[in-house]
Amino acid sequence: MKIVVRYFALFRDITGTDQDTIVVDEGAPISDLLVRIRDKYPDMGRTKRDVLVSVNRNFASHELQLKDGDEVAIFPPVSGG
Amino acid sequence: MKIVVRYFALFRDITGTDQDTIVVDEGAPISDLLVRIRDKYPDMGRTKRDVLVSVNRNFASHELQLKDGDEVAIFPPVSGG
Amino acid sequence: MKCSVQRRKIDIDELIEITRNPEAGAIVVFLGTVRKNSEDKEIQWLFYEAYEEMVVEELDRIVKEAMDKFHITDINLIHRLGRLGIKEDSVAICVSSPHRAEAFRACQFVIDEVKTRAPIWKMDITADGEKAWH
Amino acid sequence: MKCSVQRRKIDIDELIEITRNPEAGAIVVFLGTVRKNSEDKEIQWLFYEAYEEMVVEELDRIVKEAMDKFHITDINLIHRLGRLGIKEDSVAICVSSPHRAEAFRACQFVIDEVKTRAPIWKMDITADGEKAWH
Repeated sequence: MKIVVRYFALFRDITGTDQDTIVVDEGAPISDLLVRIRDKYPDMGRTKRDVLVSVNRNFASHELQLKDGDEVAIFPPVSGG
Repeated sequence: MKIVVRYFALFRDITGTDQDTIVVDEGAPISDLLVRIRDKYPDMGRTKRDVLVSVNRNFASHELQLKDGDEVAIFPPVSGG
Repeated sequence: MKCSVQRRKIDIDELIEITRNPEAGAIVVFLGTVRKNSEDKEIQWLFYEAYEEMVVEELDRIVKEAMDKFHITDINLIHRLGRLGIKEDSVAICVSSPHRAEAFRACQFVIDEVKTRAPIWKMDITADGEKAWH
Repeated sequence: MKCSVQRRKIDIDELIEITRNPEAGAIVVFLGTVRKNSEDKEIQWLFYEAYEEMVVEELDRIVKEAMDKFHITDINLIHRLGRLGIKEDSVAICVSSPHRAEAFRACQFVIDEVKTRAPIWKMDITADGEKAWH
């Protein structure tokens, strides 16, 4: 299944894109998606920043299983305020 | 010695004046002044409100001894803010 | 660091502008506002009176204590006097600080002290025209 | 109860006016302001970016939690995005409440949650032109 992934802030700079499509197995956990992303962008494997993930605009744990059509975003710890 | 006393808020309403002159002995404590005020204005003796006193624009305890020329004010607990 | 009392409405923007500081990451503002109800009575308006010669000196002492006690860059305070309608600001306290926790603490300290120490009294006038000093 | 993000400067007076309430005796405002120095570097300006589709939803969740948790009448919040200079407001949170202690607590709760949960990132640009995401 194809997951559209958005990247923000430092992770957009590291990947060089604000959005791409990653293929994972049906029902795969987010941790699988993160492995694919690190394969595609080796610098994402080297960053020391925590990787936060949102699914459908809610923070999601790395164990959450993905569904077709999920809106996924990958970003470093927030620094607003 | 003559002490000029100012009254505020409820105590101005009770005494019916915002300022008058009370005679006390040289070096008398504030408590003496309060006795004279209650003699002059019996309703001041009946009020259940605490009586706060300032001398020269600082809160003063009832034991403080008065000096000639002191600026004295008598008022109920504050309610600003 | 400035404390004052005034009869005209408080200009919050102006108060914030004078408190703003390039060393500050946080500004906390407290506004006291006139409530429609007080102890089950419906308020029509409030009247604030002060011992004007003393009040600014006492407010200055409070603000100085806060500056000594907390790590903050500035505090400015205005208290209104005279007649105030519902929702109007009776007092405005503005604190700037490098870090927010200290700004909150200092602002709360100042309003708590103002409520117990500033020689200001409030008379409320109810919808029935009844007057009472507080 | 309204949360938003915007690129233009925050109008604090307007935010306070919509938060004012006849049942409230206290309003507490928090402003985050851009500091000249951060970790020993001199800042020239900051750039705020957000996950715009998510950020307002998350801010709404934070504010709703505060409304459930504290006895308050209203909260309104604006976060700025884009380029900000020294002393400018990055975020403004305005809380009204019958009593002041709850207004302070709720306002501090909201800014603490915003700092850990709102999907917003800050890049600082130092006087030397160096850029760094935070």
